[in-house]
Order: sequence, then C-alpha cells, then structure tokens
Amino acid sequence: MEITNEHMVRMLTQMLRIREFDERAARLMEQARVKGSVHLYCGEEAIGVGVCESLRADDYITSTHRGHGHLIAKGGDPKRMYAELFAKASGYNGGKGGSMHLAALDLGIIGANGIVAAGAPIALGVAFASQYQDNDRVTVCFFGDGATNEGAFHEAVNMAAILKAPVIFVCENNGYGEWSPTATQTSVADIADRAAAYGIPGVVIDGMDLAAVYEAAGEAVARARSGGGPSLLECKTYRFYDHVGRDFGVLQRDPEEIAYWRARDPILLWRNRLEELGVLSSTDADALHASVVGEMEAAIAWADAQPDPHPDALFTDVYTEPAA
Amino acid sequence: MEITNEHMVRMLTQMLRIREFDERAARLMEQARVKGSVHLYCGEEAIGVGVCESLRADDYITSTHRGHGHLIAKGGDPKRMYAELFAKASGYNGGKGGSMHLAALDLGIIGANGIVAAGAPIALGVAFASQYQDNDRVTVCFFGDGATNEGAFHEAVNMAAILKAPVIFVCENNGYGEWSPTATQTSVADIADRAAAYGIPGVVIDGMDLAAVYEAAGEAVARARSGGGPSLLECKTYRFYDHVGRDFGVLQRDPEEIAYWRARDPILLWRNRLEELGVLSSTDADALHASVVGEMEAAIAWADAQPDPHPDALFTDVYTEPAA
Amino acid sequence: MSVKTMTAAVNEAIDQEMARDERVFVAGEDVRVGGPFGTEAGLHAKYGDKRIVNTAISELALTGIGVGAAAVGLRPIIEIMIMDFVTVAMDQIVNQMAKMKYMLGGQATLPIVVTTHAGVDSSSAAQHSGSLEAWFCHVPGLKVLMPSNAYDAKGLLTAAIRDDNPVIFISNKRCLQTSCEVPDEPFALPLGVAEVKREGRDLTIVATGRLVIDALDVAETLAGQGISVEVIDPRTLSPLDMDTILASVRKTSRAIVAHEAVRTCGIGAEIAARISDEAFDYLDAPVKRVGAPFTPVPFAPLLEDRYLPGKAQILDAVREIGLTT
Amino acid sequence: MSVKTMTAAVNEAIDQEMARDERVFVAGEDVRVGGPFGTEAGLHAKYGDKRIVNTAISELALTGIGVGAAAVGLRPIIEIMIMDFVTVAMDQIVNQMAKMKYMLGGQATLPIVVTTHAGVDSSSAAQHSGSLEAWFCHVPGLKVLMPSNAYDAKGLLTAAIRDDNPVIFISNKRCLQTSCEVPDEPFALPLGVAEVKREGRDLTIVATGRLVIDALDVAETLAGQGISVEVIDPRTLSPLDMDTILASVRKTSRAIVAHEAVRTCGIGAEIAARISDEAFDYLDAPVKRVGAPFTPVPFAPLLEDRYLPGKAQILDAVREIGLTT
Ligand SMILES: Cc1ncc(C[n+]2csc(CCOP(=O)(O)OP(=O)(O)O)c2C)c(N)n1
Ligand SMILES: Cc1ncc(C[n+]2csc(CCOP(=O)(O)OP(=O)(O)O)c2C)c(N)n1
Ligand SMILES: [Mg+2]
Ligand SMILES: [Mg+2]
Repeated sequence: MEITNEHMVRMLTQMLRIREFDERAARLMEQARVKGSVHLYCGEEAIGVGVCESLRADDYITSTHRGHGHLIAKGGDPKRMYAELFAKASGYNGGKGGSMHLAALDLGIIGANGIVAAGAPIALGVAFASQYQDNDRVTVCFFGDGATNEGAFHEAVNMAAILKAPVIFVCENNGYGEWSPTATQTSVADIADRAAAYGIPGVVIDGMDLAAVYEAAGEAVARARSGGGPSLLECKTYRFYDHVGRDFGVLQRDPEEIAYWRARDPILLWRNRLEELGVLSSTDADALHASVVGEMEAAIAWADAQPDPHPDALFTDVYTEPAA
Repeated sequence: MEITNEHMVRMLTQMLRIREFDERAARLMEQARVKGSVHLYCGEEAIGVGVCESLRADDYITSTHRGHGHLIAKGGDPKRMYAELFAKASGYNGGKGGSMHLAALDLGIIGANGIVAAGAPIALGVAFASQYQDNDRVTVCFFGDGATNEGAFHEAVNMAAILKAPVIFVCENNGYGEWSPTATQTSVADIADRAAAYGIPGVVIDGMDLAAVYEAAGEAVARARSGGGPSLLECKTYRFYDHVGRDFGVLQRDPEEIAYWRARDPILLWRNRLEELGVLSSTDADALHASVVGEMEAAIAWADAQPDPHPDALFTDVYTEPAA
Repeated sequence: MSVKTMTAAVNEAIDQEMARDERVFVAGEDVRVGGPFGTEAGLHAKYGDKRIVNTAISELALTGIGVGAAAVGLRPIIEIMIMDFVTVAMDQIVNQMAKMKYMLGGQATLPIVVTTHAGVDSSSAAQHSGSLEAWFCHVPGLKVLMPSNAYDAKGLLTAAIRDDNPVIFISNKRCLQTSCEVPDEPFALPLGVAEVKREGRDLTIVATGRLVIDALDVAETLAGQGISVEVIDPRTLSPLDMDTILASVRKTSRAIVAHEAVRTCGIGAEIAARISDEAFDYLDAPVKRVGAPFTPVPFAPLLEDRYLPGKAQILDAVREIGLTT
Repeated sequence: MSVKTMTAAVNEAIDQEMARDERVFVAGEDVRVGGPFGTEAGLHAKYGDKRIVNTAISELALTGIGVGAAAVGLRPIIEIMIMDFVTVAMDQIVNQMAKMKYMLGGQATLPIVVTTHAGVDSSSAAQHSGSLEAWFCHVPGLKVLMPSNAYDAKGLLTAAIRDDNPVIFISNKRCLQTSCEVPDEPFALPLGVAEVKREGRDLTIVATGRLVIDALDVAETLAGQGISVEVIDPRTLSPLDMDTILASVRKTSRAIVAHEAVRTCGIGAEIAARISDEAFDYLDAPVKRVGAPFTPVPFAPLLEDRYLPGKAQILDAVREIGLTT
C-alpha cells in the first residue's frame, strides 16, 4: 500500500499527540489536578492511529475506558479533552463525563465507556443504523483483550455477523486486563481465533507496527464498507504503564517483558522508519515532537482557564425536553 | 466401542420413556390438566440418553426449558415429574417449579432453567466445585443452538476452558430457537466451530444416532474426568413439534423438512438397528414399547392422585432458616 | 373508534408510528412472527426484515442495537419478550441508554422504547412472571409506563415512540386480552399524567396495570356499601404525576396503593412515602399498600392464586384503615 | 481489639472464615492482587489459586460459579468489583441465586455472599458510582447488608458467610477508609437487626452506609441546639428490622430516612412508607427522605459535591419538619 510522505508524517504526528497528551494527563492526575481514573494509551498509539487513518470523517468509532488515543486519532481536540479531564464546562461532555465517558458525536466518536465491552453492542447498533439509513459509513469498535470475555462482546459480534453489519471489531491485546495477565483470563492465545465462532475474518496484527495496522484496517474497512460484513482485528500491543495512571505498584511486571516492549515502542519504530526512508530527518522529527509538546502545553493552559460548569448543570441533560 | 445387548435395550427403553412421557405431557397440556409451558423433547431423545448413559450416578447435569428428556435420562422418576407438572406436593419441586424448573439435586440434576443459557454459568460452578472438592465428577451442560448466542454461554465456556473445569457443553441444535431458524440467529453453520474461540475440542455429531452421541459423549466425559478440561459437542437434531406443546400454528415449517427428520427419528433408527443386530425382535420391541406406555399411564395416574401443596407452601423455601 | 384488545392497540400504535416515521423500527426475538404475545402480528409482512428486525437470543446485543441506532438518529423499539429477561440487558438499559445523554453533557438524544411483558400469567412460574418496574423508576434518565387498558396503551405507546427519551413500556400480561374502545387514528396521550379512572370522596386507590381493574371492581363493590372510592391510574410510573394523586388524597383523606409487583420496595413504597409526606396533614388513616408477598412466584395454580394481589387484598386494606369492618 | 479500617475488617472477616471453613472461597476479578479496594489483600498468598479464584472479566459467569458451587456444597464469596457492574450479572443473582431454593421446592441451599462496592467516590462518574441496594431489597430470596463502620462490617460479613442464604454485602465506598475498634477474633453480628447508634428523644434518623456518619454529625450539631436525635442504622436492608425503627419513632414522633442512593424508589421509600403506616398515630411530622437527586452521577467534583446527599440535606429535612428554623 502506498502511503504518501505527508501522510506518514501526519500519522507520526498523531501518535506523538496521543503520547504527549497522555503523559501529561498522567501527571495531572498524579498532581490531583485531574480527578477520577485516567487510563493511559501509551504504547498502543499505532492502533488508534492506524485504524482511524483508514476511516472517513463521517465514520464512527466506539471507545473504551482507555480512550484518549481513540479520540485524538478520530479528530478529537486535545483542548476540549483536557477541559473535560479538568471538569470544565467547555470539556466535550461539559464536565459531566470525565475521562471514561469522553465523546464527540459530531466527530463520529460515540464515546468512551466505563463498562468493559459495553461499546460492542452500541457499535453494532450504530453500524446497523448505517445499513438502515443506507449510507456507506462504517463503525469501528475498539476494545481490550479482557473485554472479549464479556458476554456483550460475543452477542454483538454474532449479531453483527448475521446482519453483515459494517463494523470492525478492533481488539487491543495489551497483555493485561487490570492486573491480570491475558493468559489467565482468555482461553485462546490469539483472540483473532474467536472470529471463527462467528464465521468472520480474524487477523492477528503487530499492534506496534503502524503500517501493519493501517494496512489490515484498510482492508477490513473496505470490506465493511462494501457490504462484506464485520471483521475482527487483533492488535498485539503492550500497556506501557499501569492499569490506571503510571504506577499503582499493585502489579509487578517482569522488567524483561517491559524492556522487550519498550524497545518496540510504536512511535520509535515509526519514527525510525521515516528517518530510514528519508521522509523525515532526525532534526525534523525532534522539531515535530517539540511542536506537539507545545500544542499539548497550550491545550492544558487553555483548558485550565476554562470556566467551571454552572452548579445547576447537575440537573440538566437528564431528559430531552420537547422542543418548545 | 462395545455396548452390551442389555445396555442397548436399556438405551432404547430410556428413549421410549422420554418420548412417551412427553407425548402425554403434551396432551395433558392441551387438556389444560398441566398448566404453564411444556417444551417437548420429542425427536431429541438420542442426545439426552446418549450423553447421560456416559455418566455416573454421581455426575451432574444442568438442563433447559426443554428438560424432561434430560431428567429421565439422568434417572428422574416420571411419577414425580408428572406430579410436578400437575403442581402436586410430591412433585420434584413440591409444585413450586413446574416443567421449566424441574430438578432433582439428589440425582445430580441441578435443574431445568427458564432463562436461556443460564445453565452454563451454573454448570461451570458445579464443575468448579468438583475440582475444588477434588472428586472426579463431571458436569454436563445441555443447551440449545439459540442459547449459544447469549453472553452467558460465552463467558461460561471461556472460564471453564481457563479453569480446565470438568464440564461437557452439549448443544442440542434442533434448527430453531422458538420460531426462528438457527441460520437467522447463529452466525456459524456448525456451532461446534465455536469451540475454537476457547481452545477446546468441538465436535459435530449426528444427534439422531444414539451410538454416535454415546461414543462422542464417552470421549468427552473421559477427557473431562481425567483433567483434560471441557469439550463442546454439537448434536444436530430436530424439534419434532412446536416450540411449546405440539402445534401452536405460529410457524410454518417446510413439510419436506419435517418428513426428512421424521424419517430419522432417533428411536426408529435405534430400534431398527437393534432388530437388525438381532438384539431385539420386533415383537420384543413392541412389548417393550407397550410396557413403557403402561409405565407412563401408571405414572400419570399416580401423580394425579397426589395431594396438592399446602396453601402455606407459598411462604416456605424462600429462605433457609438456621437449624434449631 | 372500535373495540380492541390491548394487544391489538399496542400493535396498532407500533404500526401507525412505523408508517408515520421511517426512522422507527422494531428489534426483538421472534418479532418476525409477531412476538410471543402477538404485539407485532402482521408487521413483518408489511415492513419486512429491514424494519422488523428478528434478532438472535441476545438481549444485551439487541438492546445495544437500540442504543447505538438511536445515538445516530433512528427511533428504535426494542422488545424484551418477558420482563424477567431484562436481567441480561440491564447494562445497556441502565448504564448506557439511561445515562448516555447526561454523561455526554447533552450531546446524545436517545429516542428508544423498550417494550416488555410483565407479571403473572397462568403458571409461568418464577422466571417468567416478574414485575420489575420499580427498578427502572429508580434510574434517572428513563421514563416508565404501565398502561392498564387498550386505550391508554395505544396513546401512551404512541407518545413513547414520539418521545425523545428512553422509555420502558410495560404491558401487564393480564391486561393484554382486555379490551375497550380505542380510536383507530393515531393519538398520543401525555406522558407523566395520571388519570382518575373513577371519582370518589372517601378513599383514593392508586393502582397500576391489572390492579386498576381490580380497584375499579372494589370501588363498585364498596359503592354498594355507601363508600365512594376514587381510583387513580398513574399510567406513567416515572415521572410520577404526584399532583393528581395528592389532589385526590387531600380530598379523600385516605389512600391505598396497589400493584402486582412484590410489595417491598415496589413503586407503591415511593407513592405511599410521598403521599404520607406531602399530604401528611390531610390523612385520616395510614396509607396502605397492596402488592405481592415477599416470595418468588410459585408454579402451582393454587399457590399462584394465593400469591397474586387483587380484589381481596385491596378489600383487606380497606378494612385495615377502618372504612369497612 | 484494635483499630481497623473497614477495608481491613472486611479482609479479616474473609480471612478468618476461610481459615475456619474449607468450603469458603473467593471468586472475582483481580482478587489475586487484593481486589480494587484491597479487601482481599494478602489472601492469595495465603490461600492460593484454589481458594482465591481470579476470574476473567465475566461477571455473569463468575456469579454462576457461585450459584453452581453453592448448589453442591461450597460457600462462595463472589466479588463484583463495583456495584454498577451487577447490571451484567443480574440474571444469575436475581433469577438463579435468589429463586433457586424456592423454584426447586426447597431442594437447594445456597450459602453465597456477593460482595460489592457502592457509591460515589472521587469523581468516578456515572458508571462507577451507583448505589443499587433497593433493587435487591425488592427481590425475595436475597438478604442485603450495608454496614457503616468497620466493626459492623466484620461482624455482618462473618455472619453472611456463615448464613445459608444468598447475601448481598455492600460496602459504601466512602466508609472503606473509616476506622474504629474491631475485635481481632472472629465474631458474627445477627443479620436483620438494626442498631441504635445514638439515643435521642426528639427525632429518629434512619440512615445507611456513609449517611450514618453524617447523621451522627447532625445529631451532634443539633444536640448543641438542645435537640436530641436518635440515629438508627438498619445494617441489614433486607430483611428490615422495623421493630427497632418503629420503637424509636413511637418515642420520638419524628423521622428522617437518609441514604446515598437516588431518593426516588430507594430503600428510604420502603422505610418511610412503613413508618408512615405502622407508626401513623405517633407521628408529629411527615417522614422526610434524604437521598441523591434524580440525575446520573456527574463527573465534575463541583457537581458531584452538589449531588451527594449529606449533612446539609439532613439538616434541611430537620428544618422542613419544623424542628429547627
Ligand atoms: C463490566 C465491567 N467489569 C469490570 C470492570 C473493571 N475494569 C475496568 S477496565 C478493566 C480491564 C479491561 O481489560 P481490557 O479489556 O484488556 O482493556 P485494557 O484495560 O487492557 O485496555 C476492568 C476489569 C468494568 N469497568 N466493567
Ligand atoms: C434470556 C431469555 N431470552 C429469551 C427467552 C425465551 N425463550 C425461551 S426458549 C427460547 C428459544 C431457545 O432456543 P434454543 O436455545 O435453540 O433451545 P430450543 O428451544 O430450540 O431447545 C427462547 C427465545 C428466555 N427464556 N430467556
Ligand atoms: Mg488489556
Ligand atoms: Mg433450538
């Protein structure tokens, strides 16, 4: 697959934006400037970016508790995301959702979700609507390895397969569900094998390799868009940090395991590749990185200065009132 | 596998008992002598019998809404079953459960269930207990094709596989869930393929062929008993009657389809085989059949004469009171 | 106008709203053949697979179809065959559908109707006889309806389908076969408005579903004894129309609340607590509650009869508050 | 005796009962590392994989482990990490665990404890802050416990594990880090028995979980104004110890019921309805209820603060019944 130089750089930029967004989100949480639980996407950037770069602006995604990366990849604005983390009125959710419920319906981002696997039935519904409305939008459902053990996942994939709904199930297998290794939770080594239970394609992908993700996602998206029905993409990846925040100290992970995956940092790999291909010089890459850092610092400053929600916001948005 | 003549005849007897039990249950329901919903096992007898004949008396089963056959196959007494259908005090459940909740814990029959697929998590729990108690009992979980689309099924099989729990998942694929053909509900042609999602063996079996069921069940039971973990057996079968009772008239089924399966009546096939093998003469078989009919008529008469539950039974068995 | 069963009225409401609005569709188990109670009879022939979506036995996924489709502009009707089966769909109903608008700071509009069939019905036993409306009345973001007759059923369901919020529409099974005059044209009743089904002076009975019929019977019986009973059907259980209920109790000074669900923590507790609080100075007698006893639903018809609250239990309550002896 | 947090007290109860009875085991998500709140800390090291069963993220299956294992003689403790997650396990809890004994005509004995963590807790937002105890109090066959301090937590949980019925044991999250003197030895408190946490003459406050602490604070404040408040903690929400509550209200003639859950259809509705009925002749003022407003739980700390019922809301209720101005 041909990727233009410009596109390669944009994808690097997107990964950097996600990384720098979350590194800061982690620190803000540690400083108690951000409340609630922040689940970091660090290490998994190639998946969100590789998949969302295969989508159109009018396509949809559903996300998870670990959703910042999906939002940014689908066009979410870090300013409004930080504002939401800061519980400000101009956050995407007006301060009422926080990290676990970040959503931007106008960008096709149906939302993060605090309930493991709950996005799968919702993604099914969104994809069903695209068939119903006879548009050619597709829906991507992101979820973790652990989520594939919830009944919701199973029911949704089965129904999607039956309806040939235009949905791509993207499993981010990061080796853990909270503090439990995947192998102790999930009865198959390759979650892609679960596709066989639904008669749909299942593919194992190196989730640290942006090009691999992008290519596989492109195929699945094309299939879904042309009426070929759902696919299951399993992206093997790694959670660089702890389940929530950077280090809770609950789980001792093997330092060798960490080192192995850190060496396969998707951003590092992609940057090296672009440098090798001569797409970007090391100096350019550093400058790009610095500009992303600047963007995030500015976004935090902007968000921090936003107003709080009105206290009466507590009582609004419970119901939709009839138009007057 | 060697089956003694005596055993062959016993298995025929068991199938006949199930058939004659349910033919009568249907009529009693039509006559409104039995209240509630009665789901008939007619056509599926080879599965219950083939599987339960592979079990020991101290093994366990969980059953479904279509559970009469499982109960009889596992040693249930038709007298007490009819008494339950008649809502009598000496019914297995004291008249409080009815057809959909028939159980006999002392026979290892954990119970029918009114919630599709709910037996699967329970069977997992029972099998877990056998591991915990370090006995070598196995648990069979019976369920329909439709049940494999419920999240409960998925979660239970995954956990059973992880724990290597001694449970055998037996799918009775009778082509329909209520009035919906399996193909419109289930995204794979062979439900046995779903085993791949859990890394356990999955086998397709002719559910009309008692010997085939018996043999496959024997292997799965031996594997489970010796610590080899769960299996999924898919028995292809057919629901001779409607979803509830004999004919609701809701669903028009293709007469050719019915004729095809009627010709493959598991009792007919097995009886023919025994006659061919010279195990049983046609006269003997007729006599056997007649004696089974007599047994069922006597069971109904017995059950009918049983006392009603005391009206205060409404209030008992809600909680277990501490022993005095 | 013509006489219709509640089943037919429900069917007609769905049919007419589907005809009226392309975005309305039905998803559920066996809806293709009309659903287990016939509420979708004939609709598949008319609207086809696209709009009468016959799903797998997967209540969580099928409810998710509703949530996802509504989030992007459709108006789903999600049928959960029997109310006890909501237990496998609770996450999508409670954590997603009910909360999404709020969690998203108002971004989402979720015009979903979840229809289901509740209550005891000829020995269906403990897993097919539940009345769980109180659970949903405890969940902000949902509206909860329970009509007691065909007319209300059509008007309320029509309004529910047109409403922009998630609505749980509960048919009490023992009302489905009752019938009354129902307009043939589409019409919507306002949600959140109770109806005085019979006026009276001495006692207010607030009843839901089948118990409305029982309460009207009781009112008739008591009229013969010179006791004048006002019967109120909230119809919408969430939000409750307390104004109508309180106005009545302030007039009669006595109230009984009656429903089929288990009495403890039923919707009657909320209504009784509010009457007792907000009409405190008007009450001449304690507010009594009628509901099922604290047991699962038994199979035996003999026990089921004893289990089911009805006329006798309401009359007991009337006696307890001293209106009869 | 030593000072323990509620978390430590829960841990100790589980530990001691596991030591005492081989049949007791724990199954749940991440219980191997002690669970999300540390209630199982150290237990895996002591009891290993066999008895501390770290499950997949499969609440329905893991609850089924409890049902099945209990049916054949074990005594499971099933942990549902956060109360909102019960929504995916409701069938096993409500249709199986709660009803099995009854449906089977008494054949089954199901000594299961389902432990979970409920309520608001530093901006966990709408899907991790629920208090759903009222749902379970509406389900015959279950017992429901909610302790407000470490002492009660240990005594009640010990009793729950020894009880032969399914018990839902709810830790209110904002109580987990509170501490008090707790016996080091195993001890069981009776289930179904409320405790008078403070005696008083003028007003009864029935409170649950964290609101007990708030109610005691209020009682202290009001004592300074010469108002004597009795505070009752039911501890067991199902079955309710109405005798203790009614005895108190008959003495004080005034009652407020307070809990963190949404007020509408909360357990407070049941308690208020029963007080209003059964102590009708003794009441000098309407029974007031304090509970969360009818909204999902917001994320913003500012809104969460406003959402959470506490001392201020109880004091408002005291004012409403005219005890203060
Ligand atoms: C139904 C439900 N159960 C449990 C949880 C608690 N929980 C939050 S995230 C998580 C782990 C999810 O693992 P995985 O799906 O692999 O996603 P990851 O965090 O690894 O990205 C768990 C158990 C939850 N939020 N919802
Ligand atoms: C959770 C749940 N959903 C729906 C039903 C209604 N129902 C009862 S039996 C049945 C069909 C089950 O099909 P299958 O599993 O194939 O079993 P079969 O009846 O064919 O033996 C359905 C949908 C139910 N009892 N429980
Ligand atoms: Mg993971
Ligand atoms: Mg079937």
